Amino acid sequence: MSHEYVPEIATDREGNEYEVQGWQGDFYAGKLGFWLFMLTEVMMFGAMFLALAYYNTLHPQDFLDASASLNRVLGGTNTVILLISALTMGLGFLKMRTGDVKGAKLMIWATILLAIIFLVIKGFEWRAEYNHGIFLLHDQLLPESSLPFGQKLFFGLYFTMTGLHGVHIIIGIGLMLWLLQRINADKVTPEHHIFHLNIALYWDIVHLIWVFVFPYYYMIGAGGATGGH
Amino acid sequence: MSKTYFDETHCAIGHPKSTFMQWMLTVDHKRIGIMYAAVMFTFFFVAVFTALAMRIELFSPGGQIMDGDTFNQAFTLHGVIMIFLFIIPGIPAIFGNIVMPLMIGAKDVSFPRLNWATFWLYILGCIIALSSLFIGEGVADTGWTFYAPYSMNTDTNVIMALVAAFVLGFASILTGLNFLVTIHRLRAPGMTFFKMPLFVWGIYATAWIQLLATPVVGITLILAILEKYFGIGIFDPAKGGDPVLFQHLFWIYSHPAVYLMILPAFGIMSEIIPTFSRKEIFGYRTIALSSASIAGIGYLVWGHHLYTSGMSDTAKTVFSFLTFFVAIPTGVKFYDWIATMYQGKIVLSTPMIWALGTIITFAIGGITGITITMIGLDIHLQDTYYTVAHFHYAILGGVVFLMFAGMHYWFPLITGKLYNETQAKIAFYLQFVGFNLLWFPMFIAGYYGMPRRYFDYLPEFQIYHQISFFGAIIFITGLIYMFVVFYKGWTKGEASTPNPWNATTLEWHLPTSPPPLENHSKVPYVDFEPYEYKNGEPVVKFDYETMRRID
Amino acid sequence: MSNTLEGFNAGASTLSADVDFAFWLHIWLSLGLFLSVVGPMFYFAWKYRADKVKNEDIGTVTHHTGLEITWTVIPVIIMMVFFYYGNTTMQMFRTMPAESQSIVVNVEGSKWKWKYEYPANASGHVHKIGGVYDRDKKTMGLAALYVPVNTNIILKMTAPVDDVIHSYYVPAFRMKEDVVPGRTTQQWFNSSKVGQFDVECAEYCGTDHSYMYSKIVVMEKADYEKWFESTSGDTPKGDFAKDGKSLLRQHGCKSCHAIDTDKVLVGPSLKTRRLTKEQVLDVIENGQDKLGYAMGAMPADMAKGADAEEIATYVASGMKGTKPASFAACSSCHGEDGKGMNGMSPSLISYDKTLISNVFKHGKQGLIGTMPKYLDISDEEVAAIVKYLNKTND
Amino acid sequence: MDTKTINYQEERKVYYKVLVALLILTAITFIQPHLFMTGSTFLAQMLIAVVKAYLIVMYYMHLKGEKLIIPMVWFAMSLVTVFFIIVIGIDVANFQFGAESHITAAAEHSAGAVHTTPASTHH
Ligand code: HEA
Ligand code: HEA
Ligand code: HEC
Ligand code: CUA
Ligand SMILES: [Cu+2]
Repeated sequence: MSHEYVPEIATDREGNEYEVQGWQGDFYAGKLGFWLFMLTEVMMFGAMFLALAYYNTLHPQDFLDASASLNRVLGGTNTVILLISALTMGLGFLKMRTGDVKGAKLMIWATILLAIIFLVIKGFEWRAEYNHGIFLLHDQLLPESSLPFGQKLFFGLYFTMTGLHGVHIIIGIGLMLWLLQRINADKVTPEHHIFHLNIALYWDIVHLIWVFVFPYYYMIGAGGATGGH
Repeated sequence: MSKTYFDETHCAIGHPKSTFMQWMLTVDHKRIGIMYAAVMFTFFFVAVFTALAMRIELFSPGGQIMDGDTFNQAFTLHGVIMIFLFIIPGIPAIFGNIVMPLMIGAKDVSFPRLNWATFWLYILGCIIALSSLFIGEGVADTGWTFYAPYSMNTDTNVIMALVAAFVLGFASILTGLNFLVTIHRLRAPGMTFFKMPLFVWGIYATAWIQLLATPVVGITLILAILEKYFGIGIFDPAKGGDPVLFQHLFWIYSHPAVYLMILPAFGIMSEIIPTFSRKEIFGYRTIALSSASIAGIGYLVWGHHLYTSGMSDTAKTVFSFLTFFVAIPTGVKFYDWIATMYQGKIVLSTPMIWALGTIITFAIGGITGITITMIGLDIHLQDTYYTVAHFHYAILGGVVFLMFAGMHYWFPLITGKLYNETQAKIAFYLQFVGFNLLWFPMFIAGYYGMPRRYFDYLPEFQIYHQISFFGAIIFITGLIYMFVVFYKGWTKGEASTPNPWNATTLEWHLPTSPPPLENHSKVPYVDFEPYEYKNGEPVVKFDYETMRRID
Repeated sequence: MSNTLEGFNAGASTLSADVDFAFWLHIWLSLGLFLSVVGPMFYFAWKYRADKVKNEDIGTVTHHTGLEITWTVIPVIIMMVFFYYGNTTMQMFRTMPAESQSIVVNVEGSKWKWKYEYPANASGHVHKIGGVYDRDKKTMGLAALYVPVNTNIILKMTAPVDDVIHSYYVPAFRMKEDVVPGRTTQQWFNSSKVGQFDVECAEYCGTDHSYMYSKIVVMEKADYEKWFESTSGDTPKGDFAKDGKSLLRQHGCKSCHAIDTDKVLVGPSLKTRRLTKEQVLDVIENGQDKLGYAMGAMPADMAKGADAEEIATYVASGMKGTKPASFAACSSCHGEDGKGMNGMSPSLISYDKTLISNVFKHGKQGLIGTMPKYLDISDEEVAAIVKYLNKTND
Repeated sequence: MDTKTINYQEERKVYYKVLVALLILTAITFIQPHLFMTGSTFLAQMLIAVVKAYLIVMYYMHLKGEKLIIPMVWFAMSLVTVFFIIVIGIDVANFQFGAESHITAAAEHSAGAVHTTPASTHH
């Protein structure tokens, strides 16, 4: 397909000329489109938070109890890791725009590394919970267990939402690898960096989701709430 | 004659030689639109067939041609295909693709390759939906609403249907996204928002619904799948889950979805009425803004599907109150259309009689919607045939009828041919009469307490079902005849000029009919209102070579 | 006992008349709105048809603020009237009477049957009844919800947690509420009429959704009391006679004969011709083809046995008792049978003697019109009117 | 975004400043339950999250100054908010017949918790 942008001119009755926006190489359209896409992510996670708040309203105390039993140290570490990865991502993009392609690549690698660490920590956390008998289709979360409804729902949603967030992280890693490949192929350059911008935006929204997931799951029960189960 | 978009195309990958591959890989918005039409219309007939089977089954009490379980699968298949495969993507995917870029003077949509990928995502969704027919226990039997916990308990292939709906939802999101960006970025110079044709307004409002409501149902379906496989508990009462939450999440999308269907259809109406009244539309701004406010209010009224679900009474009151306010902008539109006809010169061509017929049928559909949003009445009428008749009047008598109006209206533009007017009108009258015969008796049956999704019924209701059956036969005869007329028109019809209706909007100012590959030979400058008529003639005229105004 | 839609009629419960009133009010107002759109449409399409309008005469109006405000404000007002009626009827349904003044029955809906559990009676016995609709015999048998007339009944409804959603729908009472696993929902009614009423499941629940029927049997208070205090598991037996009107519908007579009007459908209106019971029975059983109706003949064997008897009595009585002369004044507003004229005026069916004489004394200010006072009406006349109203109350 | 006019040092400074702010906010997240608003940890936590989100969206995602996109984001946000108000504030808050319902039954270990009145949430 060859669609180089041929600048077009529209002419009105008086002969005044107006530049026409073509769809080819429309940087702003790329950005706008990606923002709109991110709004759909907002709605998706919004709906899940809605479900969470729904049961929270029905079982406030159970939610506090369940929250208190999560591992805040690991959760907090992961928060900081994502924070830093957002920085590396941002700096990478900044470097790309200023022409430092090599630095940009380095930053992307750093981000990938941080993402992997995040996943590993998450894995440890899930494993510990599994050992406590808390896991989907397992022990405490089965219908016949005596864990209160509120806690069952809390953990059910906890695995769902952190799981889906994890899926986003994995997709993000894939996208970053693809980005590196495109940079190497000279398809993404300091002059033509919309792809890089959008992946940076994607990574930020992944981070953004965690900014809400973290306090809702790990912190609400951190106060004087009586211990877990 | 110069080349049209049938002769050449751009492709997503490479430059294939064979015509077939050129169609498969095309990124041209007009070709993609036509492919959507072809596919949708095929599925459409599958759904019509299941509908007919249901009507035969309901001809008299007791089993006729199928058993209860098959009937349950039949209405699910009918509902799922009609809603997810046909009517939700319908008008945006077909006419939004074909004419919207033409109307704003663009060469294509903002992301043509995404458009192509979206089409194939849609096909993928269709394949998944249909393959559920043959895999495992057969197609889902949950109804198109997939209510938990039934959808969690049944043995049929619900997962496939859910995945299909999710994929189709994604296709819908991407279409909306593409159109939003297109409308924001690619309008011809000079065309402000209030100089856009009203169909574009309809598509714009719709695109916002596609973008912001669809993800909610997407995630709901994902949650349902996770519930079924991993027992996360949120819809399972045994683990404390609340089935009513599912209904909330489902209708948060599915109510806006009904406006997603009707808004572009209203857009078609707003194109046809001024064109065949040879007169500028009455209240352009109110019509444009009412589309936006219907979309906006439409987000806040989903609860009127939950009046008897056990939702709190306060919420019922709030939802009922809000729902009435959708009727106001809709009513304003209707009055504006009628006022457009005042002192016009009304040409009763086929698109126009379809549009006027729809004013009657949709008004009935809308007004009976008002009946069931009065809570006390809905307590009686919810899940009866009154509701079923309401939404068939709204969907079939509103959206599908207007889609047909659009098909007649843009037929010369798309194919470059004319159909036979007399025959097309006969097809209209058959369908109009058949339709009313088919659905009006159902209001009465519903009022007397005929519940929906009933495979067998009490003998009192027989008479209504029988009238309905004959209506269905007449309707489907007219439907098939209409397609025959189209087919004959396309293959043997007279060639059409670029502007056979004397219309004003930009899609009729093309050098050839059908349009060439990259649309207008040059992008026009738009310093005029969309529907300017003077003494029955379009005011704005272009030199089709340079696209400069010559009036 | 076949299962059929017994008496879809106002007056069966205290709330249904209000629902019908709201419905018809809505229909009439909406008809006005509908005509305000469709009327001008036809008129303009005819008046300004292409061959009658010269190009120069085409109008150019594109705005008219006054008009636009009118067609926004008037519908808003009408919508608020609808909201008011919709909401108040809902409030009546949803405002549960005090449990101390009602009978509370637990209802369980499961695939695909309804079960009822009563509170313990004086001797500590708990009635548990209900069961499956017999598809072959087309009967509910005796498994029904038995309740006394003129009493508040609260239904506390639920479904087992591993079941699905159902919905308890009683068309004759205009009421319905979903039965949700894991939740308890409630609804209530108070029937003013002895008889049987169908219960349908109105939320799709799988294979036998369309056979998930039940029945509500409304009995005299004394009969109910007697059964309730008994300790046997038996359900009450008795004659809950079906009325002629529903039988007419059930046997398909109404598809050929008008009953309330003089219209000729396929056959003659049953209202105009007065035949004796025997004559009607004869026609029903043997058919008839002597009056020369073009559309066909009256088929034989339309109904048999007790049903045929009942129909014959009903038809022979002209579908109602004799109308007291004094009712003529009422019928101009409330209709021939006092059921109200489609929302123009309320149905009088559920009114008893005290209520009616009270209204005669004071008159009444309604939403649409005014009920005048009738001071010189005698007690006997009132009694006759009430009797007549109750006769038509079927 | 015009490539020519960017000032690398300036922009990098912004990134670091925001990072520091976010780290501080994260730290506050941890000490908040012991320090302030202990009566409504939930509310405090969400407020902090909103501030963090604001920083990320405005600076990391460069939303600042986007005339067209900001209203779109607002629109989506307010929709989500409205869904919350309606579903949580109006429906669940008035949950009907909770006392009799199975799904709101109090399990033994969490006895004492008030299950049907949301007013007592989060402390
Ligand atoms: C295209 C689709 C479409 C459209 C446009 C509508 C439009 C409306 N619908 Fe409908 N509806 C459906 C499709 C649609 N609906 C479907 C598919 C279902 C069932 C789903 C299922 O359960 O399977 C449903 C169900 C449904 C219910 C739930 C019924 C139940 O299950 O109990 C309700 C209740 O309030 C409702 C109300 C309305 C209202 C108030 C409108 C309003 O928008 C109507 C506004 C229009 C008018 C009012 C007419 C035009 C105006 C005039 C003529 C002017 C003058 C009139 C007035 C001012 C009143 N609809
Ligand atoms: C788009 C929506 C749509 C359309 C057009 C129809 C059309 C028809 N429907 Fe459908 N129906 C639904 C959506 C629709 N239905 C839904 C959502 C349900 C609820 C399901 C559930 O309970 O879960 C339902 C339920 C439903 C029932 C109730 C089942 C029950 O509750 O027991 C019945 C019963 O007869 C029925 C019959 C029919 C009939 C006879 C038609 C006929 O009018 C069919 C004839 C078809 C047409 C006239 C369409 C013509 C259009 C084209 C040919 C398109 C051309 C295409 C292109 C150009 C691309 N439908
Ligand atoms: C198929 C249509 C049809 C149905 C169903 C039907 N009828 Fe008729 N009925 C007729 C016709 C036609 C006539 C006139 C016969 C004649 O020409 O004598 C008639 C005549 C009658 C008459 C005699 C009227 C007279 O003035 O002599 C009675 C009584 C009657 N029907 C009662 C019933 C009842 C009761 C039922 C239901 C159990 C019923 N009909 C069902 C078509 C029908
Ligand atoms: Cu039970 Cu339908
Ligand atoms: Cu709706």
